[in-house]
Amino acid sequence: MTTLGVASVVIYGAMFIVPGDPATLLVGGSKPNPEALAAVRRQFHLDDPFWQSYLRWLSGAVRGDFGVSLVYRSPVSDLIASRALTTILLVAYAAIVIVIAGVGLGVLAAWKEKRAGVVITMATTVMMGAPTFVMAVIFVAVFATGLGWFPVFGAGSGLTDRLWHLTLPAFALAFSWIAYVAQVTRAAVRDEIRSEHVDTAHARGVPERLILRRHVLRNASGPILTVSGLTVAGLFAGTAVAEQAFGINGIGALLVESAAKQDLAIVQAISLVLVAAFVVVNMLVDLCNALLDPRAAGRAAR
Amino acid sequence: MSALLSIDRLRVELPAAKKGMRTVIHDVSLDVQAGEAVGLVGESGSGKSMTTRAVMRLLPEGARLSGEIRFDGISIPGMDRRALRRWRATRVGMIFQDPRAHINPVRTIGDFLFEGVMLDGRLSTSQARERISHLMRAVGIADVDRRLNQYPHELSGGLLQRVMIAAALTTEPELLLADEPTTALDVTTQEEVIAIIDELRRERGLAMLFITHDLDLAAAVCGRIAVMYAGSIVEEQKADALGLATSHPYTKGLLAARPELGRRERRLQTIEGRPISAFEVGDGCAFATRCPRVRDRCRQERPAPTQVPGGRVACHFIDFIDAAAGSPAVGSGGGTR
Amino acid sequence: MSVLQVAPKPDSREITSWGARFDGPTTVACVIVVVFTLAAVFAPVIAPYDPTQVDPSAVYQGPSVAHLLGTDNTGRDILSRLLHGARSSLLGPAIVVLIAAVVGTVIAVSAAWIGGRFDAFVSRALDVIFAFPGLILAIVAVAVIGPGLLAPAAALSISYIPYIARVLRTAAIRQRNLPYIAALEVQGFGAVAICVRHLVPNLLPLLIVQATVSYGYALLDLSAISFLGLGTQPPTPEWGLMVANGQSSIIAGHVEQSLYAGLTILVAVVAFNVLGQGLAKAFMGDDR
Amino acid sequence: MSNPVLEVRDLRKVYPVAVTDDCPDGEFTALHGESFTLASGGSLAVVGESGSGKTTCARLIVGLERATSGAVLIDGVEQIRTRASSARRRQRGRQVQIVFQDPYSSLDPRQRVRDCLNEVLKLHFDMDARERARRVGELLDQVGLDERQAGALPRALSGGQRQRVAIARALAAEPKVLILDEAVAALDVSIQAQVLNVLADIRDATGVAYLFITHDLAVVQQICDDVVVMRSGRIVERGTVASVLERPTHPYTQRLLASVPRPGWTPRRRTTTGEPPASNGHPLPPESETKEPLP
Repeated sequence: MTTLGVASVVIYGAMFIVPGDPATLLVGGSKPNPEALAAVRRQFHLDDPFWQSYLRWLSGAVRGDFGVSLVYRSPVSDLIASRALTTILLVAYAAIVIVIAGVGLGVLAAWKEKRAGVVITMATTVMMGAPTFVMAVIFVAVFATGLGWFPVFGAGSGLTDRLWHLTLPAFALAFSWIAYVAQVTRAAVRDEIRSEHVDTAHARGVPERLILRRHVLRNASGPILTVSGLTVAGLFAGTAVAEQAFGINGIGALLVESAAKQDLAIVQAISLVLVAAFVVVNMLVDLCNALLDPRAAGRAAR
Repeated sequence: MSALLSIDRLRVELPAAKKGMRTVIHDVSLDVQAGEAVGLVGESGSGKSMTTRAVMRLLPEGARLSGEIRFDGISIPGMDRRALRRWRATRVGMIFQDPRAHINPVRTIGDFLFEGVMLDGRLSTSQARERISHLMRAVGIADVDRRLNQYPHELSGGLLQRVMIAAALTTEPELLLADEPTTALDVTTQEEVIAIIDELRRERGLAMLFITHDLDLAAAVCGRIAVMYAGSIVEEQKADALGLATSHPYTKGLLAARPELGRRERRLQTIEGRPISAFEVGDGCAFATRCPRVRDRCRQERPAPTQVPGGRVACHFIDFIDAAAGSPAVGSGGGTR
Repeated sequence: MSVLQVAPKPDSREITSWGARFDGPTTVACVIVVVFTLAAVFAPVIAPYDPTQVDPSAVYQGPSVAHLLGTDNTGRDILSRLLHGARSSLLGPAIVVLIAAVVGTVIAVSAAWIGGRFDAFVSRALDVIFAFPGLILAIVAVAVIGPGLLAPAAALSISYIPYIARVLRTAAIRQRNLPYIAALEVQGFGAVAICVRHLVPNLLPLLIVQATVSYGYALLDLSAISFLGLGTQPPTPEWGLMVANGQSSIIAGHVEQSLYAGLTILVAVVAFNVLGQGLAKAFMGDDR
Repeated sequence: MSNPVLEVRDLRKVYPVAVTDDCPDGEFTALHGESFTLASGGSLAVVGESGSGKTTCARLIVGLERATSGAVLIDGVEQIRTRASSARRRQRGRQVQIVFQDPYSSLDPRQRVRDCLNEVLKLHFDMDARERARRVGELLDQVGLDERQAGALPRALSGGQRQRVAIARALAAEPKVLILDEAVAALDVSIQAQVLNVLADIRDATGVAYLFITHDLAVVQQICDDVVVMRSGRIVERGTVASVLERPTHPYTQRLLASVPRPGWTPRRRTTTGEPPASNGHPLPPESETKEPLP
């Protein structure tokens, strides 16, 4: 919660730290005339002390009111709300792909260290270097324009059509994260496999299957859950690139557009929402970790 | 009569960090009879723990093993997975040095104990509960029900080691392997834990292979002691015959180097140099680099174990030692420097 | 909040000593990094064409002797653009990592040394920065300061601090509690002397590993920003920008520009990753 | 009987801990205001098990931690408890030094043995390079190391050799008191004997006084003159080594003595209810990441 509070101050304060008039920024790059500036000042209460205007902005934000965009001439919350579904769908799609593929590959690589492990390690090392926008180019070239299996651009309408449209973006977005989750999972599982309490289990004649389930996966689930959560949170940032690359009209694309047009009201609102998403996901992960590990129960309290 | 556990010319090599293999055990032969307690004593790196790991088939991946280990006549290295698991689950119990690392931290004490009992497959849940409570009380844990619901981090090291002992005994094994079970504990706790192990072992007529670096501790609970140095057993003796005239120079050196209550010397007698690792041993006697009475032959030829009254000693000059020694315990080596 | 690094972290306990010996992949990665660096430095000398020179008569040419990698939609030589692009593409992450490494180390070591409330405050502050994905912070910075290399690089420098500082802090606390540090304190050495002469040098291998891996990710993030049109501005050649530029040509069947630029980024990032992991392994293996 | 070189007066150390059922006031007292003295050139053992407060005591004396109350006097001069200036810290370093238990982490892994000793000599003495080189040779000789080891990195040395380096480093400051905090506990028996002999020789040669923190009564008997026995932060018995080890009066000392393995020893269970003795039930102080602030 503290994190979110500080983050909101930083996001709001960002426009005050650069030299010059914040009002100029809010007008959004267009040539400011004095009257417009004064109007903006009044609208955003910029003549009030910083804390006062910040609190006003924050209390609005909590109610879902982020003010009005000067570039789009419509309420920021409406702009966001109309695009949120697409983005959430994309993130959820990618997240499911990442967790299933990443954790699966990671466990496989650790458990069958000799054969699958080597291949998976090599593959994930390369995958980790493949950014979303590069994968987007390759996917479009191969699956869309090349094979024609998937649409090139757009988000589609209706659930199945949307999912079909979002498949390439989701996989492009998921690609390097799969590798990341797989590598962390592999390391966590391998650490447990080599741990002394697993030796004890072997020495007591516990069957391999049970060792894997009760002692290895159970104990490795903490770090795996943590990276998975972090990854999902990170996806909210990554959508900016994926949406831009595939011409999808989501929150991420809106963020990029507004940044290019220096429409601060929108940038502030979206960053706050994304950071909030990150914090919430991480809090959930910490909560789960506390349930999973009796030793963490005390630590998670803070 | 065949021994319960019979280790015959065991040799173990491990893959080295860089390339090739490193010998960690050269030649270990040791029998443990049913109901007998044998101590395996050595300094760090002597290969004593690796010997127990070889017996339990817990060697690291890539390890190469030769020689034979038999339990009740059955070859352990030759067991298939099923048989190995069955054997581990029912006929042998192991106590490790560091209970905190060796018990799964995210599972309760109850989970840990029940896991072992239920593997046996012969007991109903209520019988299992009965046996566990009984064992918990036997190792001196009073508040059984509360303890079963606790996690390892809520228990002290001494208590956790008692849990480990109880766990090792739940399936009523015939052999107990104890790998430095008290090294991580305070002296007073050590005495308790050792007493518990000794008492329960005698009550049940269990055989035990007891690994430690402390000769006196081994002698207190074992009938026979094998002393290891650099991957080989240099001496095997009845516990009460250790350090007597026919003892190996290394054993004598160890006994003399250890300060002892009730005996203050101006200077302790020392063994020169440092303990070497098994892979550093050349063709000769492993102890040749430190032995006070080393001869040319020692550096060239590895001594075979020789029968002496009470046991076997691997030294070329065992007769000479016998003749030279008048008093027990202290070899004259340290004094003539 | 959970402590985590961008890459599967090398075990920081192990990395305490020098003396690297590389395995095969690491050597290859090392060579690639050197080649790319040389390409960036000597781009004006080795590039066959001016990277910004438009040639309407030579649009979308395939690979030929004249244009080894072909030309783009305005007839610019792709190879020359890649070589020149190496300059801004590689310089940006270097600035980011340098700043993050220096600031991160100072923060980590002083937090570890001073401990107590200061350490708690630092950890909390790092958590807050960590909650801003680098990309978002960079976009906010662009919105405030304006597009170009400066704003995203500055933002990423800040957002990469936790990645370095968290790992280093954990390692520094471990070192701090080792008796050799206590022995120096008992001798009467001052805190700064101990940190500079003993603590930091022992953290250096870990710092190098962490910085190398971070470099790869900073490169990735910065090129993503350029791809979005918020970073380096045309006509300056930059890899991410080239991918974006070539995007519209893909539908027309001309994948070259995007593909080559994309692959170059991929190779560079993978090379830094492998190098970082190889370094970690080399440092670890030597520890004994 | 000479004047005490070290006097510990009513030394008390309280750690804040999490409030739990066992510890309702959120405090853990590691040391309950204890006093003892160490005669000049003497050798005093502080004996106890884990949680007895013996290591806390050592850390307070060398200034690694600050006492809650009480005083440490060296040569009759009280050591200040507040943050010390660099000159004061060096001065204390000249008076009392310490050798820790773990030989593997007691030396900077990147520093050669010679450089390690040189660094200390530079800090404390105004010597030219040649004098320092001579002194380094002298110190190494004293602990039984040679030229070859002087140029080695710690990782090339065995545990016993590293511990000798740590002793040499402590002696380089020419302290009046050397605290040996379980300094031989991690060594193999054959190496332990060598180091104990080296320590005995050094005391004969230099007249440095030892404060020997240990759990090992046999070692105490070998190397110390006097002994205090600690349990749960309190001294339960004190006296000369001969009297305490031969005629212990406190039940805890008796118990401690009885539990040392020796020829003819039989372990016995002392607690029938099975719960461990009370001393083990105490929560340990938290692993402290908190150290003195930067000046």
